[in-house]
Amino acid sequence: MHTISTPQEATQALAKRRAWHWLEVVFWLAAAASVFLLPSQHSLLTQIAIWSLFAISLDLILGYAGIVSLGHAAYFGFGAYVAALFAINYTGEPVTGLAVAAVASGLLGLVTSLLVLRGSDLTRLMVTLGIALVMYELANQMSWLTGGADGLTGMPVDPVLGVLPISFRPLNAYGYVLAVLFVLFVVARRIVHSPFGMSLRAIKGNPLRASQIGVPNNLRLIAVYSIAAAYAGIAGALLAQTTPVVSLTYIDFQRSADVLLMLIIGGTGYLYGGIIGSALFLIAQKFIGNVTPQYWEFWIGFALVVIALFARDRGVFSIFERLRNIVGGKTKP
Amino acid sequence: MGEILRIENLRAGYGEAVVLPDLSLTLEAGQSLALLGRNGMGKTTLVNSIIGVTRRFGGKIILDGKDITALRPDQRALAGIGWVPQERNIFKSLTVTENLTAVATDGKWNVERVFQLFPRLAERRFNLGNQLSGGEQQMLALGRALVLNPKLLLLDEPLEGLAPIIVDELLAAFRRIIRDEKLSAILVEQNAQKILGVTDRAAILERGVIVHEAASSELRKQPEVLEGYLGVGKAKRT
Amino acid sequence: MNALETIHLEKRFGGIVPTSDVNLVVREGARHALIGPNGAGKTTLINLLTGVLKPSKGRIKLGGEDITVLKPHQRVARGISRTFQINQVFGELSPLESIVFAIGEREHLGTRFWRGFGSDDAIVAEAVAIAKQFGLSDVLTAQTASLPYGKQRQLEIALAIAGKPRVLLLDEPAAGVPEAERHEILEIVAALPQDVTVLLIEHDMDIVFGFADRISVLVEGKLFVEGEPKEIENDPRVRAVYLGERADG
Amino acid sequence: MLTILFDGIAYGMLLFVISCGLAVTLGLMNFVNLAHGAFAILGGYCAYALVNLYGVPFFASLPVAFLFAAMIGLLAERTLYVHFYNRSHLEQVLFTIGLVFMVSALVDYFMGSQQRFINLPPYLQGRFDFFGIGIGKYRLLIIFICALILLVLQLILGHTRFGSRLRAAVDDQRVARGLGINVNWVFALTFAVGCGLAGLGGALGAEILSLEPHFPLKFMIYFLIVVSVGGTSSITGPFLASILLGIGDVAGKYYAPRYGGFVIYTIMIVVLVLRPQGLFARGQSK
Repeated sequence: MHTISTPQEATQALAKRRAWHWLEVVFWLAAAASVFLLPSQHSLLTQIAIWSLFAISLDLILGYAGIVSLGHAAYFGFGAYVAALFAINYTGEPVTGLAVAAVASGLLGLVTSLLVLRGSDLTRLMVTLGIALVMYELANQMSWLTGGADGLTGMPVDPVLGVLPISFRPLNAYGYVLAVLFVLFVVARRIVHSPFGMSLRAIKGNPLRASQIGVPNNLRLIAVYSIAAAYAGIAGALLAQTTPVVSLTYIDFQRSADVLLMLIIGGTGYLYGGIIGSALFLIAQKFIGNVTPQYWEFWIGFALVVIALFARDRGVFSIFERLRNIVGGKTKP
Repeated sequence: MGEILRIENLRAGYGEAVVLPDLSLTLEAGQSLALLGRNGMGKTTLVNSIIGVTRRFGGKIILDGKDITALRPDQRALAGIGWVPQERNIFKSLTVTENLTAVATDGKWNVERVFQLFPRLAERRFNLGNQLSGGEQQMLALGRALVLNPKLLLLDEPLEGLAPIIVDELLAAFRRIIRDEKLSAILVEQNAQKILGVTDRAAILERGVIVHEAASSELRKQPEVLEGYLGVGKAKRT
Repeated sequence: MNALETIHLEKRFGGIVPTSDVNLVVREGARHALIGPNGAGKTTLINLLTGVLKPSKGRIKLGGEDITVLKPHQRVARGISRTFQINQVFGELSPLESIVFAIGEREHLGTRFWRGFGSDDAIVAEAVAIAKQFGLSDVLTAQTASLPYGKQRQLEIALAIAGKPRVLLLDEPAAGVPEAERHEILEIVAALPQDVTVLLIEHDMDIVFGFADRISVLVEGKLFVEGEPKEIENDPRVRAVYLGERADG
Repeated sequence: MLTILFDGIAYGMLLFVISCGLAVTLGLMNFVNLAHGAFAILGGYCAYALVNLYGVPFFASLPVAFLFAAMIGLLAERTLYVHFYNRSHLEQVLFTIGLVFMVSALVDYFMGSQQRFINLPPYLQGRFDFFGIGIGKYRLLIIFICALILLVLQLILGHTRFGSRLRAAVDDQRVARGLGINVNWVFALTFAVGCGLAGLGGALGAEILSLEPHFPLKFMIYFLIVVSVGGTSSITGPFLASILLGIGDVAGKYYAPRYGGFVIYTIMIVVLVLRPQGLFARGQSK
């Protein structure tokens, strides 16, 4: 620790926190290389990229703003259905579909955030869970629109921007999903390193002090909740575009719980946690889940208990903790 | 008789804040101590540290020859401490009788004796804790500490915010318990004059440090000392 | 000109009235202390002034403007800052980040989501200056939670000052600070800019009489006496409140 | 119509017996225990195994189910839950969801994934007609047992020393400790009884609530609704909420099968947003 006496030093210290670390550059180069180097794993990698985006979306509200959600799949599923219906009724161009899904889910987030703001952590848990359940029931009951329990099929997927066909082309599809993930990651990274992002961390850390500094806490939380919902909607839309059917499993509790788990495994509050967590989760699921579904369920439950027990001591996950400090621009304790 | 309480180099506070930096204190069995000082000086923190609901950074607390430093609050209470907390904290969803029976242990103080001491409580025995007046709550808080049959009584601002007539009634009860029955006690007060007539000794606390200790009777004769530590203004410097 | 004024301010919780018909006037540029025994309602009053609590009755005026119905952050924007009895700092952030953040919010830049945090040179320069003033230069990049309580206390006050308040409410600034670090806090309080109106709650009479030019005594939720330090010091009623003598004796 | 009311009451009573333990953990100890349903199926499967596999009489299996779930509850509380009392709600959620997954997987592994029915003695089967109301004998038994439990709970809470110590601990934990009440032990015992009641409810409700490995997750939201709508300041709140939810759910499935769940969840959200303390909670906040 050294004394800072000039504004230049302070500016440098702050700029260093925002700067890209070489590990991050290596990470994204490796991700880009995986498009060409791992052709046999493209479907798994596509899944990882989509879940990563979904987990990043949850990280924005949980890791940065401190809003615990047990129903984040509501926005994921809503985005997926909107993208599918939009493609069926208007155009099958994927990027347009993503934009529409983002706007729709973002609006849903905006409206529902008014419910989520109220009350304690516990109320938030229940309300987010309730929102997802209501969305599930709606999708289930409005089968004339959503296909209900049978799912929604027949969604056309045209070439991306009219040039890059992704239907039945795993390599192209993965490239497309990865590109979307990268762009949205960069955007999220900018947001969390901005004054707005800092105000979220401040609200999470000490809402009382934040409000006495003049931060309109609720407005900021509404904003980030809507952004996160839009992100989740895009993730849902991506899954819809890369799988043949949009079904109720897009919204169910299992999905909300899984994404929370992925994020917790990878660590909250530095954006990469969602990516690392979903990669570990899906790879483990591929191997362990092959044995029997119960086997997988047991071990995932076990992992949760262990993480919860030791998360605070940061024993098992100290590697990610250190990573977070390096690339997340966090102040070292 | 020997020592009933011995505090050695206690360092305590809340969270990260240290309120008592290094406090030592002894109390002989059968004696009573008035703990004086303006508010914010650490009196309540000291009492709370004896019962064990603060954060302890260091030091030792010995009750009647037994080291209770490592004990939980409930174990300390059963080891012989009767606590009358600052805000009285009557259990609001329990009746007057239940407030007593919930914590009572065998001994010479039982529910009936408390009702004898405070007949007003007996009249209200079926009322819930939150239906009592401030004075009745204070009587109940004292009774609740007594039915634990403690060796040491801790009274934290027991006269705060009470009407004069109630104050007199309580003071009479303190006199009976502390003077006549020789129960060791620590009495925290801001209003020194009221309680110096009840206690044997007095200690003045300033910023977590005992700055003056004397016999109560002596201190009563020295209003300028009291004024210096407890009053407003800078009398002690002039 | 009055910096801060309460008019028949009252707060009730059920049957308890922690603030009862308080008419407090704090003049512009004053060093005003609020004293009183435990449970007199001092912190409740601060919470009413800052909007943490809503009054049951009465009005609050800041520089002549009625702010009774404004939300906490709106009051801050109009010039009220406060410190808390127990530190309320951002433990996960560094002092540098905290102060830069506080200044940025004062300038209403908190909604900028596309600029880098700390890329505004003027703000960083001001933050460094405040840090120097509050003796935080040597710990600026450390994690706040790891700092000693006294340093956090200094940051607590620095954060309130970073908002460039017209009225600063200090709730027991020296509470919980170890003796060794105490004098730094006192120096800081003494050196606060003269154009800032200060309302101080304090039990330590050394601080009160060394600092205040006007004192209000609060007893059982009511304004009991108000006056110059000398008047208060020699007022037998005030002495009675603290020492327990009868007011007439 | 009245038959639906009757079935709804039976259903609600069951929900109450299972959830009342959660009201204690959530309301009194401020612990988000999403795994509460896991103790219900432990009791349920315990009774199933005893009756169907070992031929134990149905009525004898009920107390065993209670004790089994209570013992496991006590064990879990002392070894695991105790580490989470002062943790954040998020950590409590992760931990208890993890428990749910583990219990579901274990039950699935040992008992199979299909729904299980406990063999009822013949005299408990069927319905009889009572002034035009079709009364299921088994449901009548459920109502009877649950009402008995409610009565016993009220008596214990209101008229025993343990009851007053528990209420004291809930009113003011810190002072209760300082006055010699071993709050940890009081809570542990209460937790165990809550788990035991969940187990008993699971055994009684095997028929009505469908006993299968994923029961805890499916019904989690129902238990949470009971507690959050009913509030946690008394046991009458959750009781009323259970009965309303039971009747609402049964009637909803009968009259508007398409929108039953939708309506219930929406009501829950509205209640939570308007009255975070619960619909039947006492007006004051802390």
